[in-house]
Amino acid sequence: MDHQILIAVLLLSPLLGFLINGFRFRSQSYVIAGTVATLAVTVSFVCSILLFIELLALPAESRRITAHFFEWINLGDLNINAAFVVDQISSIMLLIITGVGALIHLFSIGYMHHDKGVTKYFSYLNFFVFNMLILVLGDSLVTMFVGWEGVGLCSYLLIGFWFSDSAKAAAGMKAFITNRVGDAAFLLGMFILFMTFGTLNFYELNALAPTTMEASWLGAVTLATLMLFIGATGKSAQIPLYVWLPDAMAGPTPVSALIHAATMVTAGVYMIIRLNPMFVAAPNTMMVIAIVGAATAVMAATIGVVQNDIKKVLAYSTVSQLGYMFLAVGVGAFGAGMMHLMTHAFFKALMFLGSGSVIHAMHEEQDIRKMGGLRKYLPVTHFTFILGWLAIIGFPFFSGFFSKDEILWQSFSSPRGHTLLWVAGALGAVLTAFYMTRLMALTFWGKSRVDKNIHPHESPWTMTVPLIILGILSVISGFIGVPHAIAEFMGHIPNYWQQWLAPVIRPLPIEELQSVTHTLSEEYMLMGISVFLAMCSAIFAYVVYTKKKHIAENTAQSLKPIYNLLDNKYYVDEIYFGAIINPLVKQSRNLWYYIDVNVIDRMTHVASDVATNGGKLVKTLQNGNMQQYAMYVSLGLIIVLSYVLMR
Amino acid sequence: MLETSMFSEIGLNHYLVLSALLFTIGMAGILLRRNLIVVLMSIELMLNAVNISFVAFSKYNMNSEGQVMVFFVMTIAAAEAAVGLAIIVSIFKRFKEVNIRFFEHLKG
Amino acid sequence: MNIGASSSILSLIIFLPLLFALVISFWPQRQTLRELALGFSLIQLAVSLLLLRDFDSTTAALQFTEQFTWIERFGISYFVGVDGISLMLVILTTVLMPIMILGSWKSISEQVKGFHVALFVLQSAMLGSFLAMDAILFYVFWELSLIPMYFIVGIWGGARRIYATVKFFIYTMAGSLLMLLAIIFMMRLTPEVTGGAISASLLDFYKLEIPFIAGDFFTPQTLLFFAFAVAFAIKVPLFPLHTWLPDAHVEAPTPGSVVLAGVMLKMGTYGFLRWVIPLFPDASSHYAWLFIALGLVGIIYGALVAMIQPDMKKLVAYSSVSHMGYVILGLFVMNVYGMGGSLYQMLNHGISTGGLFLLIGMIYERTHSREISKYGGLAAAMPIFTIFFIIVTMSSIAVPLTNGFVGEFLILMGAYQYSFTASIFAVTGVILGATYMLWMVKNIFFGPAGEIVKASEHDPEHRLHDMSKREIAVMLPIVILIFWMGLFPNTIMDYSKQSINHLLQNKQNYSLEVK
Amino acid sequence: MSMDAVLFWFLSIVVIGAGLSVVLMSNPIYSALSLVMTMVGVAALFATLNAYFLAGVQLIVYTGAVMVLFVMVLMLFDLKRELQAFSRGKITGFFKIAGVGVLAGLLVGVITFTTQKTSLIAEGSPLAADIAAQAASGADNTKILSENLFLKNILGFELLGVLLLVIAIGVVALSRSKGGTHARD
Repeated sequence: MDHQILIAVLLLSPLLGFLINGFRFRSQSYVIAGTVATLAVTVSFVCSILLFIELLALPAESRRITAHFFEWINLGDLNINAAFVVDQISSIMLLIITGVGALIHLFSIGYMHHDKGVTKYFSYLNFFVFNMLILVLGDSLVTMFVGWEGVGLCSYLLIGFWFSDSAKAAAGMKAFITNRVGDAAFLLGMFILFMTFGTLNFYELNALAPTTMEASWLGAVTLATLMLFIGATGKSAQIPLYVWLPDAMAGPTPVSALIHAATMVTAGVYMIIRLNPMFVAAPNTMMVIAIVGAATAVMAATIGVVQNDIKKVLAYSTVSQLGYMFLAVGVGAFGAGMMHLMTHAFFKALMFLGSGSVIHAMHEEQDIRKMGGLRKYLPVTHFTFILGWLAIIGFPFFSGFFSKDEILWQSFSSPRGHTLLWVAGALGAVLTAFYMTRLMALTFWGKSRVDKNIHPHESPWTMTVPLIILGILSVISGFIGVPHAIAEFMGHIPNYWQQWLAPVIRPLPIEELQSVTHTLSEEYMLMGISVFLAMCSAIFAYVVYTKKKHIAENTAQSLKPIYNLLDNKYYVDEIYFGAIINPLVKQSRNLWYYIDVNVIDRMTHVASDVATNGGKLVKTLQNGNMQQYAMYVSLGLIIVLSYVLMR
Repeated sequence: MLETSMFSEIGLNHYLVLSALLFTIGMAGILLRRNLIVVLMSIELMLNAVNISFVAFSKYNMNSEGQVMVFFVMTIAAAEAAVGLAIIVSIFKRFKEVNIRFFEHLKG
Repeated sequence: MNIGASSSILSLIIFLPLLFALVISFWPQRQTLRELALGFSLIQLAVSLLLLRDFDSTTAALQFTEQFTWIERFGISYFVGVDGISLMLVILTTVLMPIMILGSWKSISEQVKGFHVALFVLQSAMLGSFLAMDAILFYVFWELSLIPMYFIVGIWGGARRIYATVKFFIYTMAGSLLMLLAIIFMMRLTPEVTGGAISASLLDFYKLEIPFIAGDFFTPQTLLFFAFAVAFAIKVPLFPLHTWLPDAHVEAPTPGSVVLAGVMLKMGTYGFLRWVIPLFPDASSHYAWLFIALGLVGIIYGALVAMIQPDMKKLVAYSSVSHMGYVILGLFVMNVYGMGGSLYQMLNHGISTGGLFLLIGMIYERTHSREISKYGGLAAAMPIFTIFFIIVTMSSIAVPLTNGFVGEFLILMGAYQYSFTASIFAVTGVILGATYMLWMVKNIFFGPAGEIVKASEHDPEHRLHDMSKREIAVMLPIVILIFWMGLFPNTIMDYSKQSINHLLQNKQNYSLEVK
Repeated sequence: MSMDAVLFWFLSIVVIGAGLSVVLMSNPIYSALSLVMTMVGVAALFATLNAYFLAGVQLIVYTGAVMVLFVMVLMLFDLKRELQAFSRGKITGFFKIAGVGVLAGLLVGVITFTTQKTSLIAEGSPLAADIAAQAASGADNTKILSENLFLKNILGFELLGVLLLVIAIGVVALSRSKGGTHARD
């Protein structure tokens, strides 16, 4: 019972914050709004910790706290309850969401204090947290879908927060609709699962998940998981539905940190991990996931190389990192995927907040070509940013190193992995190191290219404190899940992470696992190669972008077509617009014009014209001349009499 | 024989034919004349024609109902003439003419 | 107050509005007319809630029945009754009424008395057609509902109102004449089951076994099926019989649009559920594919066409076509999810589309323009209005926790159970639905200030006031219903579960008990 | 040729001739006078049919009252001979005349045809003999008529009275109105 209350408080506290701020949305007092919102999330955070502690106290196999509130939809065999569950997976997500969320709320107080819509902003943010909590806590796919769409809605509202800018409003709409495409597939996936297994509850589904692998592409499990994965590509910005995420940077920067880096975009990964037995049973789907993940990781990284907007660089980096997570779950390394989800949440939130701090200092300037040398002005931001940078490029013993390395290794060694997947992953890592270093170099290092009128200044404590906390987490969080090989090397550090998740992760079938054997030395070698290449690329980028800028310019000049291709993001948006959206709109107009106006209505009008013209014809008989009328009478008489005579 | 009997023996048919002719004459008046009063007179003509056949039937069927009907028809005819003339008077007051074309407002 | 099942509460519900109309037409004071009408509609709502209270949701039987002979010779009787299928539609009608009256407070300024009389007569007719259990009685109410609607659009409508009303009227008439023919035909068949006497009672109709030969169009059941189905499809409206709807909606005054979208369209889908499917089970199953296909075409076509409409009301009208396509889809997949979802979606559509029309009416009162391109940046000028609009939009595009989601989810699930292909087409509508609605929201509320907002900034006379207290009071019940129905759908679905299960289980020889 | 026959043919010629002149005279006064002639002829025909009472009524009501009304109205209007007495339109005119002609022919045809086939009064029947007898006796049947009228059809008779009253009032109202049927003011 007290669990139930705890979960209720956890859920309702952000909702309450949303309502409080929502009803006084006109207020411009950022202190009250920010305090209410931050407190609300902090309360949730505290609840999350309490729940986590309770979970720890339970034996490993039965670590599950459920709270059943009411029956939501009951019809036929469908029983969906407003029930929530905290287990190994969702408790981690809870801590990330509420923890990082609270920090970002705190950061927002400083960041948004000058904005007129600050109260509205905080209410949206709280509402987002509420929906995100429903997403991770829901005990069935439908309850998850509630949060799934809810966070999409919040994302829509927050991307279009500065709605008077048409482009930003359009970006919000784009995000929502792209997500909807995924959601439609998600719905189909749910239906297939429900009709096959008769339930949508995660635990029941996982228990029912077949243990034999499904070979067919059109099998129910494969199809269902593929559909769910398409849903995940929408939410988690994977090929082909990633296009919304870079545009989503139109929203306030803390939003980008919270929604578009740390929490919402990882929902797809979370969903797959939640249903991991189902996905394990569908090797074809897993293959697709791994390929899409790897391809996204590389492609987004290549685009990231040429971006000049600080947030766009981070956005593509997010897409790329999410690609890693999918790569991980695609090869069956669910734990590694989850781990990267967490570390990424820390360091990417850190970097986004850092960029927010920079943008704040630069008075809304986001172009890194107009920055440089900010190290002097923003020491705290710079320092914490370095921590995030080291984490993301996989510098040894930073958090990103552990998670990324584990993913790379698994993509190679897992029975569902492949050397090419490793190559793609490593390539992504190299590119990541390059563009992140470029970002650092152009923003913080080298000579200042800052406009004379702008005087950068360090941010207030509300903004720096979250940076510092996240910086610390980015450094140390990797140690809770030290990969096997490194643990050996460092003296048998237990992999707490794997132990924690083990009960809820279904391992790949034994036969498959036994079919591949890898040695520790292979792992060291691959690790060495990838880290070495990444470090080389980072150093190269450092040199190019601080000392020898002409190299970059010359390269861009000599590889003009490729540069243009990357600069225009492979023209994906253009292709979508040219091939789908514009023709659709045009054809809709034709459809309306031809079918509604020219076929259906014309038929109606022809029918009515026949009646009208017939009436007009008969009307001439009715000319008002009474003598003519009398004639008709006599004519009628003649006809009748003739009939009588003829008979 | 037939010739003489047709002329000398006056029967019901004679009256009916007379009535029919008178009726068609009245009808021709209604169809052709433009003066409303004449049209009204033509109507009287038709009513009279009908009356002839009523009375004829009455006689040859030994039944007084026909005569009663004539009685009613006369009354109605008188009434109709009165109303018709009143309307004509109204029309005349306005247009100074009693042409039937003033009744063409029934045009559809 | 204790009104039990034996009392004549249904007659009260049907005829109370007529009485109200009579009182209003003789009410001497112009000033208090609206308050009076509002009070009446609230009384009516209270009466219908009594019905809800006493309704027994554990049975599929017909309840609160009343039967009096009307025309003995033809077996026509005044026969009314309510079951799980009609109950919620009755409540929807009575709930929307006060909202409509309050919503027309300002927008209807001429012939106020006549307007309210028409509205109450319309309500009576609609309630009558939901409750009638006699074919002829149903037909009478069905046709009666046209007349006040004709006046509502024709007198208080927009510039092309006459065109719209005539189109609306003739479309519906054409369909209902077919239905009348079919009813008469069926009445002639009834002596088989009643033992000699002609009957127009629906319960006797249910007993009929009308011959059906698959593949032969000219068998009685198929012909009767199509006669009924066309009549109802026009009302729904099902593609390709939908073109009257956009015109009628655009020209109708706000309350007219609300009642049209909110209740009148449901008369069509209700007809399918009450008449077509149980009366002609073989033909309905045999031709289900056709109606599912048309429903799907309607979903996608309505959405695509809505996307390019320059006029807000037209956009929402086409969205109605799309939404009603879902309802038809759900009805003809003939499984519990589809039908339950359809019944729920009928209510949802009534509430959310009704809400959208009310909101569009409010903005129209201020600016006298419904052209989307003239707007932009309205969110800054009218934040509360924006909030309400977005909430209703979310309901319309079926975001979870709003009512729309429950209905659409169930219908899509039913469609999946019918066929995977059908569900693929159906979910396309989910995407397109979001597209057109959000496109409208973006162009009205977001972006830089448009023509109208700019004009209002410079001109104090045209200043855009945010929603007044009255307008909030209009929208608040709708928003509450949206969330209530989204959060606790069971409280509403429980009433109809028995009836739907009963229909699905006994489709071949459907009958209703009288309780 | 009996006296009856002579009388009938004479009266027929008078009635038809006068009727034709009603229609053909272009001066309405002449038409009215011809109508009087017709009425008188018809009254005489009634007399030949042994309907003496009706003959009297015909004289009084029609020639005495109705025709006086007509003539009075004509005098009131002071109408001269009209230039265009007949309605325009050659084709319709042709149709009308032809129609009337055909109608007349048809009527006569129907009358003779039907009586030949199914005689209204069968030849040699007792009824026919009665008729002959009655015709010969020349008895007045006014008494029978009055009994029929005041006993059997009393309701119709009274209603006629009401009708006349209404007509009287209506006529007064109509002729008092200013604008006639086309009142626009």
